[in-house]
Amino acid sequence: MSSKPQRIEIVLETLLESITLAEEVGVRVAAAAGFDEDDQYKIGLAVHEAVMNAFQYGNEQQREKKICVIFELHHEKLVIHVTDQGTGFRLDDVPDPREDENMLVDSGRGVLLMKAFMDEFDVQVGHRGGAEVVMTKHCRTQNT
Amino acid sequence: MSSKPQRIEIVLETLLESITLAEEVGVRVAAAAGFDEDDQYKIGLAVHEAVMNAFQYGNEQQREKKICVIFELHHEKLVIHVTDQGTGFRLDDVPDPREDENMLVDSGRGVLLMKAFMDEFDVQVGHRGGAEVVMTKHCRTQNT
Amino acid sequence: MSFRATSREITGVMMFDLVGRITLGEGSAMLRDLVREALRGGHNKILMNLSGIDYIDSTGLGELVSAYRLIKSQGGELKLLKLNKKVTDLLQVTKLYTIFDIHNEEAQAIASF
Amino acid sequence: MSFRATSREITGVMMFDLVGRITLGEGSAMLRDLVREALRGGHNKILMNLSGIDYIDSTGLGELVSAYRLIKSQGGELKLLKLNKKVTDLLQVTKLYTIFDIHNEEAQAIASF
Ligand SMILES: Nc1ncnc2c1ncn2[C@@H]1O[C@H](COP(=O)(O)OP(=O)(O)O)[C@@H](O)[C@H]1O
Ligand SMILES: Nc1ncnc2c1ncn2[C@@H]1O[C@H](COP(=O)(O)OP(=O)(O)O)[C@@H](O)[C@H]1O
Repeated sequence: MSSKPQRIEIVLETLLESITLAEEVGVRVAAAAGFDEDDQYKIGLAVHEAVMNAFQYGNEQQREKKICVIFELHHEKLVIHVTDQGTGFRLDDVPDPREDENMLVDSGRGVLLMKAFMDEFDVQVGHRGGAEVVMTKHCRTQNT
Repeated sequence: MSSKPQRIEIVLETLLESITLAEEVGVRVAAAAGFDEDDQYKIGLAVHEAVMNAFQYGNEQQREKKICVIFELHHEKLVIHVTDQGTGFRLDDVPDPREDENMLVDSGRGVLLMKAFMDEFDVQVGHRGGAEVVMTKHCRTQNT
Repeated sequence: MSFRATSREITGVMMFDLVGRITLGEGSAMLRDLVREALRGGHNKILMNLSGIDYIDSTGLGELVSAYRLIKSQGGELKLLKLNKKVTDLLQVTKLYTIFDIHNEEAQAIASF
Repeated sequence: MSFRATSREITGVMMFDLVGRITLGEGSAMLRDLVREALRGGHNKILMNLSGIDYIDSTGLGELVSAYRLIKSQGGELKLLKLNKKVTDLLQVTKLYTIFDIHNEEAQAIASF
Protein backbone atom coordinates (compact mmCIF):
# COMPACT_ATOMS: atom_id res chain seq x y z
CA MET A 1 0.00 0.00 0.00
CA SER A 2 1.40 3.39 -0.89
CA SER A 3 1.83 6.17 1.66
CA LYS A 4 -1.06 8.21 0.27
CA PRO A 5 -4.31 6.82 1.63
CA GLN A 6 -6.61 4.98 -0.74
CA ARG A 7 -9.97 6.71 -0.65
CA ILE A 8 -13.40 5.22 -1.28
CA GLU A 9 -16.48 7.35 -1.03
CA ILE A 10 -20.05 6.08 -1.00
CA VAL A 11 -23.11 8.30 -1.12
CA LEU A 12 -26.30 6.60 -0.03
CA GLU A 13 -29.91 7.55 0.29
CA THR A 14 -31.56 7.43 3.68
CA LEU A 15 -32.94 3.92 3.31
CA LEU A 16 -32.86 0.85 5.52
CA GLU A 17 -30.96 -1.08 2.84
CA SER A 18 -28.15 1.47 2.96
CA ILE A 19 -27.16 0.25 6.43
CA THR A 20 -26.27 -3.28 5.35
CA LEU A 21 -24.76 -2.11 2.09
CA ALA A 22 -22.36 0.26 3.85
CA GLU A 23 -21.57 -2.44 6.39
CA GLU A 24 -20.70 -4.92 3.64
CA VAL A 25 -18.47 -2.46 1.84
CA GLY A 26 -16.81 -1.78 5.18
CA VAL A 27 -16.10 -5.47 5.71
CA ARG A 28 -14.77 -5.73 2.17
CA VAL A 29 -12.47 -2.73 2.56
CA ALA A 30 -11.26 -4.02 5.94
CA ALA A 31 -10.46 -7.40 4.40
CA ALA A 32 -8.56 -5.72 1.57
CA ALA A 33 -6.61 -3.76 4.16
CA GLY A 34 -5.52 -7.00 5.79
CA PHE A 35 -7.61 -6.94 8.97
CA ASP A 36 -8.43 -10.39 10.34
CA GLU A 37 -11.98 -11.73 10.39
CA ASP A 38 -12.68 -10.56 13.90
CA ASP A 39 -11.62 -7.00 13.09
CA GLN A 40 -13.52 -7.09 9.80
CA TYR A 41 -16.67 -7.91 11.75
CA LYS A 42 -16.00 -5.14 14.27
CA ILE A 43 -15.34 -2.56 11.57
CA GLY A 44 -18.49 -3.69 9.74
CA LEU A 45 -20.58 -3.36 12.89
CA ALA A 46 -19.15 0.11 13.60
CA VAL A 47 -20.11 1.24 10.08
CA HIS A 48 -23.53 -0.37 10.54
CA GLU A 49 -24.09 1.59 13.77
CA ALA A 50 -22.87 4.90 12.34
CA VAL A 51 -25.02 4.64 9.22
CA MET A 52 -28.01 3.48 11.29
CA ASN A 53 -27.70 6.64 13.43
CA ALA A 54 -27.38 8.81 10.32
CA PHE A 55 -30.52 7.09 9.00
CA GLN A 56 -32.53 7.46 12.22
CA TYR A 57 -31.34 10.55 14.03
CA GLY A 58 -29.37 12.61 11.52
CA ASN A 59 -31.52 12.33 8.42
CA GLU A 60 -34.64 11.27 10.34
CA GLN A 61 -35.52 8.66 7.72
CA GLN A 62 -35.99 11.31 5.05
CA ARG A 63 -35.03 9.41 1.97
CA GLU A 64 -33.72 12.32 -0.15
CA LYS A 65 -31.14 13.24 2.47
CA LYS A 66 -27.76 11.71 1.80
CA ILE A 67 -25.46 9.62 3.95
CA CYS A 68 -21.82 9.83 2.94
CA VAL A 69 -19.36 7.14 3.97
CA ILE A 70 -15.67 7.64 3.28
CA PHE A 71 -13.02 4.99 3.79
CA GLU A 72 -9.41 6.18 3.94
CA LEU A 73 -6.98 3.33 3.82
CA HIS A 74 -3.65 4.54 5.20
CA HIS A 75 -0.57 2.42 5.52
CA GLU A 76 -1.14 1.57 9.14
CA LYS A 77 -4.79 2.43 9.77
CA LEU A 78 -8.26 2.63 8.32
CA VAL A 79 -10.14 5.89 8.92
CA ILE A 80 -13.89 5.95 8.34
CA HIS A 81 -16.06 9.07 8.09
CA VAL A 82 -19.86 8.86 8.19
CA THR A 83 -21.61 12.15 7.51
CA ASP A 84 -25.32 12.96 7.47
CA GLN A 85 -27.47 16.01 6.73
CA GLY A 86 -29.00 16.38 10.17
CA THR A 87 -28.20 18.91 12.88
CA GLY A 88 -25.35 17.02 14.54
CA PHE A 89 -24.88 15.97 18.16
CA ARG A 90 -22.32 16.22 20.92
CA LEU A 91 -20.64 13.14 22.28
CA ASP A 92 -20.81 14.61 25.78
CA ASP A 93 -24.59 14.58 25.61
CA VAL A 94 -24.75 10.83 25.02
CA PRO A 95 -25.41 9.02 28.33
CA ASP A 96 -23.37 5.94 29.19
CA PRO A 97 -25.71 2.95 28.85
CA ARG A 98 -23.60 0.98 31.32
CA GLU A 99 -24.64 3.22 34.22
CA ASP A 100 -27.15 1.52 36.51
CA GLU A 101 -29.93 3.97 35.74
CA ASN A 102 -29.53 3.42 31.97
CA MET A 103 -29.13 -0.34 32.05
CA LEU A 104 -32.74 -1.12 31.22
CA VAL A 105 -33.18 1.59 28.60
CA ASP A 106 -33.75 0.20 25.09
CA SER A 107 -31.47 2.58 23.26
CA GLY A 108 -28.08 4.22 23.61
CA ARG A 109 -25.67 1.38 22.85
CA GLY A 110 -24.60 2.34 19.32
CA VAL A 111 -21.96 4.88 20.29
CA LEU A 112 -20.67 2.51 22.97
CA LEU A 113 -20.21 -0.30 20.44
CA MET A 114 -18.43 1.98 17.97
CA LYS A 115 -16.09 3.17 20.72
CA ALA A 116 -15.42 -0.39 21.88
CA PHE A 117 -14.85 -1.85 18.42
CA MET A 118 -12.74 0.92 16.91
CA ASP A 119 -9.49 2.36 18.29
CA GLU A 120 -10.47 6.02 17.95
CA PHE A 121 -13.92 7.55 17.81
CA ASP A 122 -15.04 11.15 17.53
CA VAL A 123 -18.02 13.18 16.41
CA GLN A 124 -17.46 16.39 14.49
CA VAL A 125 -19.61 18.86 12.64
CA GLY A 126 -19.72 17.96 8.95
CA HIS A 127 -19.04 20.72 6.42
CA ARG A 128 -22.75 20.96 5.72
CA GLY A 129 -23.70 21.03 9.38
CA GLY A 130 -24.72 17.43 10.02
CA ALA A 131 -22.94 14.94 12.25
CA GLU A 132 -19.63 13.58 11.03
CA VAL A 133 -18.56 10.46 12.86
CA VAL A 134 -14.83 9.81 12.43
CA MET A 135 -13.47 6.45 13.56
CA THR A 136 -10.12 4.77 13.18
CA LYS A 137 -8.86 1.22 13.42
CA HIS A 138 -5.13 0.51 13.49
CA CYS A 139 -3.69 -2.42 11.60
CA ARG A 140 -2.19 -4.92 14.01
CA THR A 141 0.24 -6.35 11.50
CA GLN A 142 1.79 -4.50 8.62
CA ASN A 143 0.96 -6.03 5.27
CA THR A 144 1.86 -4.87 1.82
CA MET B 1 -39.39 -1.46 -3.91
CA SER B 2 -40.83 2.01 -4.31
CA SER B 3 -41.31 3.71 -7.67
CA LYS B 4 -38.52 6.22 -7.12
CA PRO B 5 -35.21 4.55 -7.91
CA GLN B 6 -32.88 3.77 -5.06
CA ARG B 7 -29.56 5.47 -5.77
CA ILE B 8 -26.10 4.41 -4.66
CA GLU B 9 -23.08 6.41 -5.68
CA ILE B 10 -19.48 5.32 -5.26
CA VAL B 11 -16.50 7.52 -5.98
CA LEU B 12 -13.24 5.62 -6.39
CA GLU B 13 -9.67 6.50 -7.05
CA THR B 14 -7.98 5.22 -10.18
CA LEU B 15 -6.50 2.12 -8.57
CA LEU B 16 -6.49 -1.54 -9.51
CA GLU B 17 -8.35 -2.43 -6.31
CA SER B 18 -11.23 -0.18 -7.33
CA ILE B 19 -12.16 -2.60 -10.12
CA THR B 20 -12.96 -5.52 -7.82
CA LEU B 21 -14.51 -3.30 -5.20
CA ALA B 22 -16.97 -1.79 -7.69
CA GLU B 23 -17.66 -5.26 -9.08
CA GLU B 24 -18.47 -6.59 -5.61
CA VAL B 25 -20.78 -3.71 -4.79
CA GLY B 26 -22.46 -4.34 -8.17
CA VAL B 27 -23.04 -8.00 -7.30
CA ARG B 28 -24.38 -6.99 -3.90
CA VAL B 29 -26.77 -4.41 -5.34
CA ALA B 30 -27.92 -6.85 -8.02
CA ALA B 31 -28.63 -9.47 -5.35
CA ALA B 32 -30.60 -6.95 -3.31
CA ALA B 33 -32.59 -6.11 -6.44
CA GLY B 34 -33.58 -9.76 -6.77
CA PHE B 35 -31.45 -10.78 -9.76
CA ASP B 36 -30.53 -14.47 -9.78
CA GLU B 37 -26.93 -15.64 -9.36
CA ASP B 38 -26.24 -15.80 -13.06
CA ASP B 39 -27.43 -12.23 -13.60
CA GLN B 40 -25.54 -11.05 -10.50
CA TYR B 41 -22.36 -12.43 -12.04
CA LYS B 42 -23.08 -10.79 -15.39
CA ILE B 43 -23.84 -7.42 -13.81
CA GLY B 44 -20.67 -7.72 -11.72
CA LEU B 45 -18.57 -8.50 -14.79
CA ALA B 46 -20.10 -5.57 -16.71
CA VAL B 47 -19.20 -3.21 -13.84
CA HIS B 48 -15.72 -4.76 -13.70
CA GLU B 49 -15.19 -4.10 -17.42
CA ALA B 50 -16.52 -0.54 -17.29
CA VAL B 51 -14.39 0.40 -14.29
CA MET B 52 -11.36 -1.32 -15.82
CA ASN B 53 -11.75 0.83 -18.95
CA ALA B 54 -12.15 3.97 -16.85
CA PHE B 55 -8.98 2.94 -15.01
CA GLN B 56 -6.94 2.17 -18.15
CA TYR B 57 -8.21 4.37 -20.98
CA GLY B 58 -10.27 7.13 -19.36
CA ASN B 59 -8.13 8.05 -16.37
CA GLU B 60 -4.97 6.47 -17.78
CA GLN B 61 -4.04 5.02 -14.40
CA GLN B 62 -3.65 8.48 -12.88
CA ARG B 63 -4.58 7.78 -9.32
CA GLU B 64 -5.97 11.22 -8.40
CA LYS B 65 -8.58 11.06 -11.15
CA LYS B 66 -11.92 9.77 -9.95
CA ILE B 67 -14.14 6.97 -11.19
CA CYS B 68 -17.79 7.43 -10.30
CA VAL B 69 -20.17 4.47 -10.28
CA ILE B 70 -23.88 5.09 -9.78
CA PHE B 71 -26.45 2.35 -9.30
CA GLU B 72 -30.09 3.30 -9.84
CA LEU B 73 -32.44 0.62 -8.70
CA HIS B 74 -35.79 1.14 -10.40
CA HIS B 75 -38.81 -1.06 -9.90
CA GLU B 76 -38.18 -3.13 -12.99
CA LYS B 77 -34.55 -2.45 -13.91
CA LEU B 78 -31.09 -1.63 -12.64
CA VAL B 79 -29.30 1.24 -14.39
CA ILE B 80 -25.56 1.63 -13.89
CA HIS B 81 -23.48 4.69 -14.79
CA VAL B 82 -19.68 4.57 -14.83
CA THR B 83 -18.04 7.93 -15.41
CA ASP B 84 -14.35 8.79 -15.67
CA GLN B 85 -12.30 11.97 -16.11
CA GLY B 86 -10.76 11.12 -19.48
CA THR B 87 -11.61 12.48 -22.90
CA GLY B 88 -14.38 10.02 -23.75
CA PHE B 89 -14.78 7.72 -26.74
CA ARG B 90 -17.35 6.90 -29.38
CA LEU B 91 -18.92 3.47 -29.52
CA ASP B 92 -18.77 3.56 -33.33
CA ASP B 93 -15.00 3.72 -33.16
CA VAL B 94 -14.71 0.45 -31.25
CA PRO B 95 -13.98 -2.40 -33.68
CA ASP B 96 -15.93 -5.66 -33.37
CA PRO B 97 -13.50 -8.24 -31.95
CA ARG B 98 -15.52 -11.05 -33.56
CA GLU B 99 -14.52 -9.99 -37.08
CA ASP B 100 -11.94 -12.35 -38.60
CA GLU B 101 -9.25 -9.70 -38.77
CA ASN B 102 -9.66 -8.84 -35.07
CA MET B 103 -9.98 -12.38 -33.79
CA LEU B 104 -6.34 -12.69 -32.76
CA VAL B 105 -6.00 -9.22 -31.29
CA ASP B 106 -5.42 -9.22 -27.52
CA SER B 107 -7.78 -6.42 -26.67
CA GLY B 108 -11.21 -5.12 -27.56
CA ARG B 109 -13.55 -7.54 -25.80
CA GLY B 110 -14.67 -5.40 -22.86
CA VAL B 111 -17.38 -3.47 -24.67
CA LEU B 112 -18.58 -6.68 -26.31
CA LEU B 113 -18.98 -8.41 -22.94
CA MET B 114 -20.84 -5.43 -21.44
CA LYS B 115 -23.21 -5.39 -24.43
CA ALA B 116 -23.75 -9.14 -24.21
CA PHE B 117 -24.30 -9.28 -20.46
CA MET B 118 -26.50 -6.20 -20.04
CA ASP B 119 -29.78 -5.45 -21.83
CA GLU B 120 -28.91 -1.90 -22.84
CA PHE B 121 -25.50 -0.32 -23.29
CA ASP B 122 -24.51 3.17 -24.35
CA VAL B 123 -21.58 5.55 -24.05
CA GLN B 124 -22.26 9.22 -23.43
CA VAL B 125 -20.18 12.25 -22.62
CA GLY B 126 -20.08 12.77 -18.85
CA HIS B 127 -20.85 16.23 -17.50
CA ARG B 128 -17.16 16.82 -16.95
CA GLY B 129 -16.17 15.58 -20.39
CA GLY B 130 -15.07 12.02 -19.67
CA ALA B 131 -16.75 8.84 -20.84
CA GLU B 132 -20.03 7.92 -19.20
CA VAL B 133 -21.00 4.32 -19.76
CA VAL B 134 -24.71 3.75 -19.11
CA MET B 135 -25.97 0.19 -18.94
CA THR B 136 -29.26 -1.35 -17.94
CA LYS B 137 -30.42 -4.77 -16.87
CA HIS B 138 -34.12 -5.58 -16.66
CA CYS B 139 -35.48 -7.66 -13.82
CA ARG B 140 -36.90 -10.91 -15.15
CA THR B 141 -39.26 -11.41 -12.25
CA GLN B 142 -40.87 -8.74 -10.16
CA ASN B 143 -40.03 -9.02 -6.51
CA THR B 144 -41.00 -7.17 -3.35
CA MET C 1 -28.32 -13.68 6.56
CA SER C 2 -31.77 -12.56 7.76
CA PHE C 3 -33.57 -13.97 10.78
CA ARG C 4 -35.47 -17.16 11.58
CA ALA C 5 -37.20 -18.25 14.75
CA THR C 6 -38.83 -21.50 15.83
CA SER C 7 -40.58 -22.02 19.13
CA ARG C 8 -41.26 -25.06 21.28
CA GLU C 9 -42.68 -25.53 24.73
CA ILE C 10 -40.75 -27.60 27.24
CA THR C 11 -42.33 -28.23 30.65
CA GLY C 12 -43.93 -24.82 30.86
CA VAL C 13 -41.01 -22.91 29.40
CA MET C 14 -41.39 -21.29 25.96
CA MET C 15 -38.14 -21.75 24.11
CA PHE C 16 -37.22 -19.80 20.98
CA ASP C 17 -34.45 -21.10 18.74
CA LEU C 18 -33.18 -18.02 16.95
CA VAL C 19 -31.01 -18.06 13.84
CA GLY C 20 -29.35 -15.26 11.87
CA ARG C 21 -29.14 -11.55 12.58
CA ILE C 22 -31.02 -9.43 15.10
CA THR C 23 -30.80 -5.94 13.61
CA LEU C 24 -32.97 -2.95 12.80
CA GLY C 25 -33.94 -4.28 9.40
CA GLU C 26 -33.92 -7.96 10.10
CA GLY C 27 -34.78 -9.85 13.29
CA SER C 28 -35.57 -7.01 15.66
CA ALA C 29 -39.25 -6.40 14.88
CA MET C 30 -39.94 -10.13 14.51
CA LEU C 31 -38.43 -10.83 17.90
CA ARG C 32 -40.69 -8.23 19.47
CA ASP C 33 -43.77 -9.82 17.88
CA LEU C 34 -42.66 -13.26 19.02
CA VAL C 35 -42.38 -12.17 22.65
CA ARG C 36 -45.72 -10.35 22.62
CA GLU C 37 -47.37 -13.37 21.03
CA ALA C 38 -45.96 -15.65 23.74
CA LEU C 39 -47.11 -13.34 26.52
CA ARG C 40 -50.56 -13.10 24.98
CA GLY C 41 -50.67 -16.89 24.93
CA GLY C 42 -50.01 -16.94 28.66
CA HIS C 43 -46.33 -17.89 28.46
CA ASN C 44 -44.09 -15.77 30.62
CA LYS C 45 -41.15 -18.11 31.16
CA ILE C 46 -39.13 -17.50 28.06
CA LEU C 47 -35.79 -18.99 27.07
CA MET C 48 -34.00 -17.68 23.98
CA ASN C 49 -31.51 -20.02 22.39
CA LEU C 50 -29.03 -17.67 20.69
CA SER C 51 -26.61 -20.33 19.46
CA GLY C 52 -27.63 -19.59 15.87
CA ILE C 53 -27.34 -15.82 16.23
CA ASP C 54 -24.11 -14.49 14.80
CA TYR C 55 -24.86 -10.79 14.66
CA ILE C 56 -26.73 -8.34 16.90
CA ASP C 57 -26.65 -4.57 16.46
CA SER C 58 -27.56 -1.94 19.05
CA THR C 59 -31.20 -2.11 17.98
CA GLY C 60 -31.17 -5.87 18.56
CA LEU C 61 -29.57 -5.42 21.98
CA GLY C 62 -32.25 -2.83 22.76
CA GLU C 63 -34.89 -5.33 21.71
CA LEU C 64 -33.51 -7.93 24.12
CA VAL C 65 -33.59 -5.38 26.95
CA SER C 66 -37.11 -4.36 25.99
CA ALA C 67 -38.22 -8.02 26.00
CA TYR C 68 -36.58 -8.49 29.40
CA ARG C 69 -38.50 -5.56 30.85
CA LEU C 70 -41.81 -6.51 29.26
CA ILE C 71 -41.64 -10.14 30.43
CA LYS C 72 -40.62 -9.11 33.92
CA SER C 73 -43.48 -6.60 34.07
CA GLN C 74 -45.85 -9.49 33.46
CA GLY C 75 -44.41 -11.53 36.29
CA GLY C 76 -42.27 -13.70 34.03
CA GLU C 77 -38.62 -14.27 33.28
CA LEU C 78 -36.40 -14.07 30.19
CA LYS C 79 -33.26 -16.19 30.11
CA LEU C 80 -30.64 -16.65 27.43
CA LEU C 81 -29.08 -19.91 26.24
CA LYS C 82 -25.83 -20.65 24.41
CA LEU C 83 -24.19 -17.39 23.40
CA ASN C 84 -21.36 -17.62 20.89
CA LYS C 85 -18.22 -15.54 21.19
CA LYS C 86 -19.53 -12.51 19.28
CA VAL C 87 -22.72 -12.30 21.30
CA THR C 88 -20.83 -12.84 24.56
CA ASP C 89 -18.55 -9.95 23.60
CA LEU C 90 -21.51 -7.68 22.88
CA LEU C 91 -23.11 -8.42 26.24
CA GLN C 92 -19.78 -7.86 27.96
CA VAL C 93 -19.01 -4.53 26.26
CA THR C 94 -22.48 -3.25 27.10
CA LYS C 95 -22.49 -4.90 30.57
CA LEU C 96 -25.83 -6.47 29.68
CA TYR C 97 -24.56 -9.82 30.95
CA THR C 98 -25.20 -8.40 34.41
CA ILE C 99 -28.94 -8.28 33.90
CA PHE C 100 -29.51 -11.51 31.95
CA ASP C 101 -29.49 -15.01 33.38
CA ILE C 102 -27.30 -16.84 30.86
CA HIS C 103 -26.98 -20.63 30.50
CA ASN C 104 -24.95 -23.05 28.44
CA GLU C 105 -27.00 -26.22 29.00
CA GLU C 106 -30.57 -26.47 27.84
CA ALA C 107 -31.77 -28.83 30.59
CA GLN C 108 -30.17 -26.73 33.26
CA ALA C 109 -31.66 -23.55 31.79
CA ILE C 110 -35.15 -25.07 31.75
CA ALA C 111 -34.78 -26.31 35.30
CA SER C 112 -33.70 -22.87 36.50
CA PHE C 113 -37.11 -21.26 35.88
CA MET D 1 -10.54 -15.56 -5.21
CA SER D 2 -7.13 -14.87 -6.72
CA PHE D 3 -5.28 -17.23 -9.04
CA ARG D 4 -3.28 -20.42 -8.63
CA ALA D 5 -1.50 -22.55 -11.21
CA THR D 6 0.25 -25.90 -11.04
CA SER D 7 2.02 -27.52 -13.94
CA ARG D 8 2.81 -31.13 -14.82
CA GLU D 9 4.27 -32.77 -17.89
CA ILE D 10 2.41 -35.67 -19.45
CA THR D 11 4.03 -37.44 -22.43
CA GLY D 12 5.54 -34.30 -23.88
CA VAL D 13 2.56 -32.08 -23.18
CA MET D 14 2.85 -29.32 -20.57
CA MET D 15 -0.37 -29.16 -18.66
CA PHE D 16 -1.39 -26.25 -16.45
CA ASP D 17 -4.12 -26.72 -13.88
CA LEU D 18 -5.50 -23.26 -13.30
CA VAL D 19 -7.69 -22.24 -10.38
CA GLY D 20 -9.44 -18.95 -9.56
CA ARG D 21 -9.77 -15.76 -11.56
CA ILE D 22 -7.92 -14.65 -14.70
CA THR D 23 -8.26 -10.87 -14.57
CA LEU D 24 -6.20 -7.72 -14.90
CA GLY D 25 -5.21 -7.71 -11.27
CA GLU D 26 -5.09 -11.40 -10.56
CA GLY D 27 -4.17 -14.27 -12.88
CA SER D 28 -3.45 -12.47 -16.13
CA ALA D 29 0.21 -11.51 -15.65
CA MET D 30 1.00 -14.82 -13.94
CA LEU D 31 -0.47 -16.73 -16.84
CA ARG D 32 1.73 -14.82 -19.25
CA ASP D 33 4.85 -15.64 -17.22
CA LEU D 34 3.84 -19.28 -17.02
CA VAL D 35 3.58 -19.60 -20.80
CA ARG D 36 6.86 -17.80 -21.46
CA GLU D 37 8.58 -19.98 -18.89
CA ALA D 38 7.26 -23.13 -20.56
CA LEU D 39 8.36 -21.96 -24.01
CA ARG D 40 11.79 -21.06 -22.69
CA GLY D 41 12.03 -24.57 -21.26
CA GLY D 42 11.36 -26.00 -24.69
CA HIS D 43 7.71 -26.92 -24.15
CA ASN D 44 5.43 -25.79 -26.93
CA LYS D 45 2.56 -28.25 -26.57
CA ILE D 46 0.51 -26.62 -23.88
CA LEU D 47 -2.80 -27.74 -22.39
CA MET D 48 -4.64 -25.45 -19.99
CA ASN D 49 -7.08 -27.13 -17.63
CA LEU D 50 -9.63 -24.41 -16.91
CA SER D 51 -11.99 -26.52 -14.78
CA GLY D 52 -11.02 -24.50 -11.70
CA ILE D 53 -11.42 -21.12 -13.39
CA ASP D 54 -14.70 -19.45 -12.53
CA TYR D 55 -14.07 -15.93 -13.75
CA ILE D 56 -12.25 -14.42 -16.73
CA ASP D 57 -12.44 -10.75 -17.70
CA SER D 58 -11.59 -9.22 -21.08
CA THR D 59 -7.95 -8.88 -20.04
CA GLY D 60 -7.85 -12.59 -19.22
CA LEU D 61 -9.45 -13.46 -22.56
CA GLY D 62 -6.85 -11.25 -24.25
CA GLU D 63 -4.15 -13.12 -22.36
CA LEU D 64 -5.41 -16.46 -23.66
CA VAL D 65 -5.39 -15.10 -27.22
CA SER D 66 -1.93 -13.70 -26.72
CA ALA D 67 -0.70 -17.08 -25.40
CA TYR D 68 -2.30 -18.79 -28.37
CA ARG D 69 -0.45 -16.54 -30.83
CA LEU D 70 2.87 -16.76 -29.00
CA ILE D 71 2.83 -20.54 -28.77
CA LYS D 72 1.79 -20.87 -32.41
CA SER D 73 4.59 -18.52 -33.48
CA GLN D 74 7.03 -20.93 -31.85
CA GLY D 75 5.66 -23.90 -33.74
CA GLY D 76 3.58 -25.16 -30.85
CA GLU D 77 -0.06 -25.51 -29.93
CA LEU D 78 -2.31 -24.28 -27.10
CA LYS D 79 -5.38 -26.32 -26.25
CA LEU D 80 -8.00 -25.86 -23.56
CA LEU D 81 -9.48 -28.51 -21.26
CA LYS D 82 -12.75 -28.62 -19.27
CA LEU D 83 -14.47 -25.27 -19.50
CA ASN D 84 -17.30 -24.67 -17.06
CA LYS D 85 -20.52 -22.92 -18.07
CA LYS D 86 -19.31 -19.38 -17.40
CA VAL D 87 -16.10 -19.80 -19.38
CA THR D 88 -17.94 -21.55 -22.23
CA ASP D 89 -20.33 -18.59 -22.36
CA LEU D 90 -17.45 -16.12 -22.52
CA LEU D 91 -15.80 -17.97 -25.41
CA GLN D 92 -19.13 -18.16 -27.20
CA VAL D 93 -20.01 -14.49 -26.80
CA THR D 94 -16.57 -13.50 -28.07
CA LYS D 95 -16.49 -16.27 -30.70
CA LEU D 96 -13.12 -17.32 -29.32
CA TYR D 97 -14.28 -20.95 -29.28
CA THR D 98 -13.66 -20.86 -33.04
CA ILE D 99 -9.89 -20.45 -32.61
CA PHE D 100 -9.27 -22.73 -29.63
CA ASP D 101 -9.17 -26.51 -29.68
CA ILE D 102 -11.32 -27.36 -26.66
CA HIS D 103 -11.53 -30.78 -24.95
CA ASN D 104 -13.51 -32.34 -22.14
CA GLU D 105 -11.37 -35.42 -21.53
CA GLU D 106 -7.78 -35.14 -20.38
CA ALA D 107 -6.49 -38.32 -22.09
CA GLN D 108 -8.16 -37.38 -25.34
CA ALA D 109 -6.78 -33.83 -25.11
CA ILE D 110 -3.24 -35.12 -24.54
CA ALA D 111 -3.54 -37.59 -27.42
CA SER D 112 -4.71 -34.84 -29.79
CA PHE D 113 -1.37 -33.00 -29.81
N1 LIG E 1 -26.11 11.04 13.39
C1 LIG E 1 -26.69 11.53 14.50
N2 LIG E 1 -27.35 12.73 14.46
C2 LIG E 1 -27.95 13.21 15.56
N3 LIG E 1 -27.95 12.60 16.77
C3 LIG E 1 -27.32 11.42 16.87
C4 LIG E 1 -26.65 10.82 15.75
N4 LIG E 1 -26.10 9.67 16.17
C5 LIG E 1 -26.40 9.54 17.48
N5 LIG E 1 -27.13 10.59 17.91
C6 LIG E 1 -27.61 10.81 19.29
O1 LIG E 1 -26.85 10.02 20.17
C7 LIG E 1 -27.68 9.15 20.92
C8 LIG E 1 -26.98 7.83 21.21
O2 LIG E 1 -26.84 7.09 20.03
P1 LIG E 1 -26.49 5.56 20.10
O3 LIG E 1 -25.46 5.36 21.13
O4 LIG E 1 -26.20 5.10 18.74
O5 LIG E 1 -27.77 4.84 20.66
P2 LIG E 1 -29.21 4.62 20.04
O6 LIG E 1 -29.08 4.75 18.58
O7 LIG E 1 -29.58 3.25 20.47
O8 LIG E 1 -30.05 5.68 20.67
C9 LIG E 1 -28.93 9.00 20.11
O9 LIG E 1 -30.04 8.68 20.92
C10 LIG E 1 -29.06 10.39 19.48
O10 LIG E 1 -29.66 11.29 20.35
N1 LIG F 1 -13.49 4.87 -20.53
C1 LIG F 1 -12.89 4.95 -21.75
N2 LIG F 1 -12.27 6.09 -22.13
C2 LIG F 1 -11.68 6.17 -23.33
N3 LIG F 1 -11.66 5.16 -24.23
C3 LIG F 1 -12.25 4.01 -23.92
C4 LIG F 1 -12.90 3.84 -22.66
N4 LIG F 1 -13.42 2.60 -22.62
C5 LIG F 1 -13.10 2.01 -23.79
N5 LIG F 1 -12.40 2.85 -24.58
C6 LIG F 1 -11.90 2.57 -25.94
O1 LIG F 1 -12.63 1.50 -26.47
C7 LIG F 1 -11.77 0.44 -26.85
C8 LIG F 1 -12.42 -0.91 -26.64
O2 LIG F 1 -12.55 -1.18 -25.28
P1 LIG F 1 -12.85 -2.63 -24.79
O3 LIG F 1 -13.89 -3.23 -25.68
O4 LIG F 1 -13.14 -2.59 -23.35
O5 LIG F 1 -11.54 -3.48 -25.07
P2 LIG F 1 -10.10 -3.42 -24.42
O6 LIG F 1 -10.24 -2.76 -23.08
O7 LIG F 1 -9.68 -4.83 -24.31
O8 LIG F 1 -9.29 -2.63 -25.40
C9 LIG F 1 -10.51 0.64 -26.04
O9 LIG F 1 -9.40 0.07 -26.68
C10 LIG F 1 -10.45 2.15 -25.94
O10 LIG F 1 -9.87 2.70 -27.10
